[in-house]
Amino acid sequence: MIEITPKIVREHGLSEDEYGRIKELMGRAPNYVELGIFSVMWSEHCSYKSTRAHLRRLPTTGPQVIQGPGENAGVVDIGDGDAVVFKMESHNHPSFIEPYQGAATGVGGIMRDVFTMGARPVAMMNALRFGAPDHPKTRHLVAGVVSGIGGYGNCMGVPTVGGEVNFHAAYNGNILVNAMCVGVARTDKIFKSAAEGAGNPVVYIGSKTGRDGIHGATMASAEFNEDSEEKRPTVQVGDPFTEKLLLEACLELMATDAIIAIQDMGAAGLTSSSAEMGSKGGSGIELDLDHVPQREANMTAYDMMLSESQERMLAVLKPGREAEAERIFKKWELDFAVIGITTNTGRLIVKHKGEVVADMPVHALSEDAPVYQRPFTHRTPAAALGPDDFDSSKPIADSLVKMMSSADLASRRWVWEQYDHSVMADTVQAPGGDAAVVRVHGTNKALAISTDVTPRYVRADPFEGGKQAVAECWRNLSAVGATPLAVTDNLNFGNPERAETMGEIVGAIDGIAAACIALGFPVVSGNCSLYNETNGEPILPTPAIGGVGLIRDVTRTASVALKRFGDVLLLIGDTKGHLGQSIYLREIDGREAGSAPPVDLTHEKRNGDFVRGLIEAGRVDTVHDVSDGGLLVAVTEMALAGNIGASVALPVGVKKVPFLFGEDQGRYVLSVPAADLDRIRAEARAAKVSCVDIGRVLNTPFVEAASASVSLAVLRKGHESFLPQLMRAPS
Amino acid sequence: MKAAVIVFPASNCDRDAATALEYFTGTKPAMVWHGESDVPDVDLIVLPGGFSYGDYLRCGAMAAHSRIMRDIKKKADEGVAVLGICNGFQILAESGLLPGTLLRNADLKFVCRPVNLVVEESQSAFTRKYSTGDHVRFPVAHGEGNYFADDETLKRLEGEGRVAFRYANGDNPNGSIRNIAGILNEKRNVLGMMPHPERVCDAMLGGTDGRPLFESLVEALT
Amino acid sequence: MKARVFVTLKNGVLDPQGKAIGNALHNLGFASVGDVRQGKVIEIELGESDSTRAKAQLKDMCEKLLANTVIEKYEIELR
Amino acid sequence: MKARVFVTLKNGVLDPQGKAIGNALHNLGFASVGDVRQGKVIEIELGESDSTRAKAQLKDMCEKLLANTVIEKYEIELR
Ligand SMILES: Nc1ncnc2c1ncn2[C@@H]1O[C@H](COP(=O)(O)OP(=O)(O)O)[C@@H](O)[C@H]1O
Ligand SMILES: [Mg+2]
Repeated sequence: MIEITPKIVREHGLSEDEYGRIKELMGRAPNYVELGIFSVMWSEHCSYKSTRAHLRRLPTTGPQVIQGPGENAGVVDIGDGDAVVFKMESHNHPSFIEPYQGAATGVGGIMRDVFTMGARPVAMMNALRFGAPDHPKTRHLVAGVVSGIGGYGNCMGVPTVGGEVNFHAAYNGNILVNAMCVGVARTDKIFKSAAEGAGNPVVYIGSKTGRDGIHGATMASAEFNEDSEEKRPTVQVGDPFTEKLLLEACLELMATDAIIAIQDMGAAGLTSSSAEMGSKGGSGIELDLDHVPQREANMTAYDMMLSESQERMLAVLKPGREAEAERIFKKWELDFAVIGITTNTGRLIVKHKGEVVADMPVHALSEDAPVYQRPFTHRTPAAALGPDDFDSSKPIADSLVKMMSSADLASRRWVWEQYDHSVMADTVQAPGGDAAVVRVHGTNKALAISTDVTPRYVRADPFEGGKQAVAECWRNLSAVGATPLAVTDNLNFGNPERAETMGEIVGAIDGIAAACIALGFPVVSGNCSLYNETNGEPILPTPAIGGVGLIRDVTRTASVALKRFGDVLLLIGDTKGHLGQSIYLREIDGREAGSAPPVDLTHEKRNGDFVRGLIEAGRVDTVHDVSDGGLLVAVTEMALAGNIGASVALPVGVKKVPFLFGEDQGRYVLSVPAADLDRIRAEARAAKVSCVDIGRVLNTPFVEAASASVSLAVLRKGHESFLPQLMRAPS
Repeated sequence: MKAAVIVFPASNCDRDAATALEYFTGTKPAMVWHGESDVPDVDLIVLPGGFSYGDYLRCGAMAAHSRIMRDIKKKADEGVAVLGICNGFQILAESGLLPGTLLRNADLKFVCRPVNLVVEESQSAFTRKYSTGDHVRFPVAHGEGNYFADDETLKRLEGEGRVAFRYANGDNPNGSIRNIAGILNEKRNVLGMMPHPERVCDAMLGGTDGRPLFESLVEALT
Repeated sequence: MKARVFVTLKNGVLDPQGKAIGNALHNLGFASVGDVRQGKVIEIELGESDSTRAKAQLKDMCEKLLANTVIEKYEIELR
Repeated sequence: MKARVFVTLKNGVLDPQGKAIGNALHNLGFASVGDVRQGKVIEIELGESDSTRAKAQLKDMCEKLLANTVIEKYEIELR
């Protein structure tokens, strides 16, 4: 037996205090296997020890919510006995070390979280953040991550329908790979992870266990430094072929009533799945590792309990149903083994080669994990720009072309064309619009999905930035005519043991909570990824929000593409000309400065409800929200998508640059037939919604504004060439 | 017209094919597991898209040895119509039912986008509702769709009017030789194609150019 | 017995992957790199002690599955 | 000078391709087939006549590009 020394405790990422607490809970010193089990269960990744106290402030309920946070994924009612099941998760550290496999296994992991609930995955999203485009690692990382996401998702036959890509030097040493999976289930066929009852067989299904990613969960919770790249911890290799079989086999088993509980083996594999199932079910679990299907010889109990081999599930069956389940898994050529039994002792007992190698209270592992009130300081939000504190000397046309071709605004086509976005034959809106729209198979309704966050706003003001992320997501869903239902979040931050970073976390959570409450947009699942920093340089605070909305009649939706010459362009929402933290300021002025644009949640809701109402009534089919880059960028995106020109006329008395490029929140551009103009304006007035006629759809292929005019061809060339050029190997 | 869709491990367009077939025939096609020994008595056998066996080794290679393929070869010889889409095309090529092979896309990347195609041959059960020379737009979604065959094979294919679809000039997504997107066997009862007609049968999903293909089959095989 | 099977594209069949690797090596400054081709190596453990029989079996595997002889050639190595 | 570089997954790293090939060979009736692993072989023409220098260069290529040593190992063969 290996002796537990303070050094071993440290290497397991446990503090002295935590070790003391473990001894107290155990009533004795843990052995090596037990220490390993505690270390992963009490890691930041599994226990949320730095954020748990704050996450409680997020609203998680609502009439539509069937299952909030706490299960593998959130579940929301979408009527007719159908439910949508979704969650977002990060795979940041592994993707930096091995971009293809890191991203691929991230996709595989989040899919398992969704189908373990009984849902068939119907859509995937991915929110990616890379370092500066000219950083020597960036191209390699982008190429690997994108092909890894495609490699896994495409093989699974689940369309990848949208996401985000940002570049910023703050991610040079710590990229972010957040993947979101959305599935559809029947409300009376939702599967949970509580292993209730004693004497029920615990079964292992899927791939064999190898020594993959041992200590992955603790790695995901540790800060990077120069030599972690040298140490290069093992990264798992994904097997989407096996996962596809696992998906089909699980759904086939779920169609029977043999399952009591089921849970995927994600981070911390067998350990966390068994401990969580036991803890939630208020039961105990006894495992005999001799029966675990093993890929390698001489695996120890420690290896097996901590392995993060992919494509595995743990289930508790009703007694006597083993043979039926085994038949299904054999047909799909997957491993199946009864490896344990539930008990009423409340203990996790692990046997190996006839000996008890771990015997610990299940509660101690999950419920009794430490919760920290880490000290935090709120930084003073960045000061607002002065009213004329921007460069107005550059011609509008040049600025527009430059912005449209810039890293954060350029087309993401190079990315999404590597993802199968039309498989399953229900993708109504593919990537490129505000929100993806995916029909619920065999029905006339559809789901809208969007992921959003603007990290530079969150850095300038965590609270406003948190609000803005939720508001933009809600807005993107509204822009396609969907009623926003609920969100999942993926909170990516630096080291929480730094008071300033902790302040960002607290501020962003408060902002998210405020917006979710005001918009009736509860959080039903989420994930935290902390310690995203290298050599003390944290990433931009990046609380990604993934939202899902419902379109009741899929024939009534809107897209960004301009459709008709002669239409009037209407701007919904107030424009003050907020240039702080804008793309204009960064790309044209070369500065990242000023305050984040504030979000007025009352206006936000009013404007969105108004726009959605018009779409639902079948009166408006062309909408784009105004976000990064401001009004003229939004109009240009609409023109490019429809391949029709547009002109923007400045209202009298406004300053050009703030009006055209300010990033005020809560706004939409609508393209409506001129004949409807008066009626819509009257309705807007009645609804107290600002609605201004700002332009026309042209019959010439130009975007015009403030006496500037740029051809669509020029705009398109710049817009479409940024990523292909970046990714082309220098020759 | 009675149809069957073959399901290989990790087929993933099987449901899409079935949905389209049901729409055009009014009845659900038989879903046949690759491990079966016989395809039921049908007029059309569809090998759907996907990643059979993960596309490991070579796409379609392992599926080509599935037990069901023996009966499919026999039925194809007897004249039963066989349609292979995407991975289905790769399986047909690997199993020798169609000549040539599908290599990795020339730019080494998976590609999913609508492409413009030219219907080269309307003289077949699959294409009779199109006219030769029609331009249609189908999506592709594959990493290995780069059709390749030796000169002699190409000469025969072209000489015998067996190139059913070509990518329109300038819109070849994968480097296929002579822009070949879909080919027929000698008896013209087997068609393999990389683009996905089943994904363009519903205006809501971006087009209806795939409908004549299924309508052709219904007309020819009923 | 252990065997290695090499499966490579026939001469004359375009190898974009090899070309891409060649370019990347050039870009990294490896100026002396000429033609690059990429193939597969498949390592097989074989419960067979007779090397003639092993070779025959491996050849059979190549013809049936491991290589697509329309475009690929193979080479067998016993070790 | 010609070189072959073999890049294979490290022992213990899951090799889904090898596993699937092994299963397929079994299903084809090759009962004596045990463990199967798949790797890459990269054939490189090198304008370099000194074999020590060639080896050093190839090693450098492997570390920098040809292998991801997190999960892969490599072997160099001069011919
Ligand atoms: N990683 C990605 N994968 C797939 N689609 C993406 C990805 N990144 C961006 N997109 C798509 O590109 C479009 C533009 O993205 P973005 O500018 O972030 O949209 P918005 O500002 O409306 O949130 C969206 O349709 C989005 O879904
Ligand atoms: Mg938008």
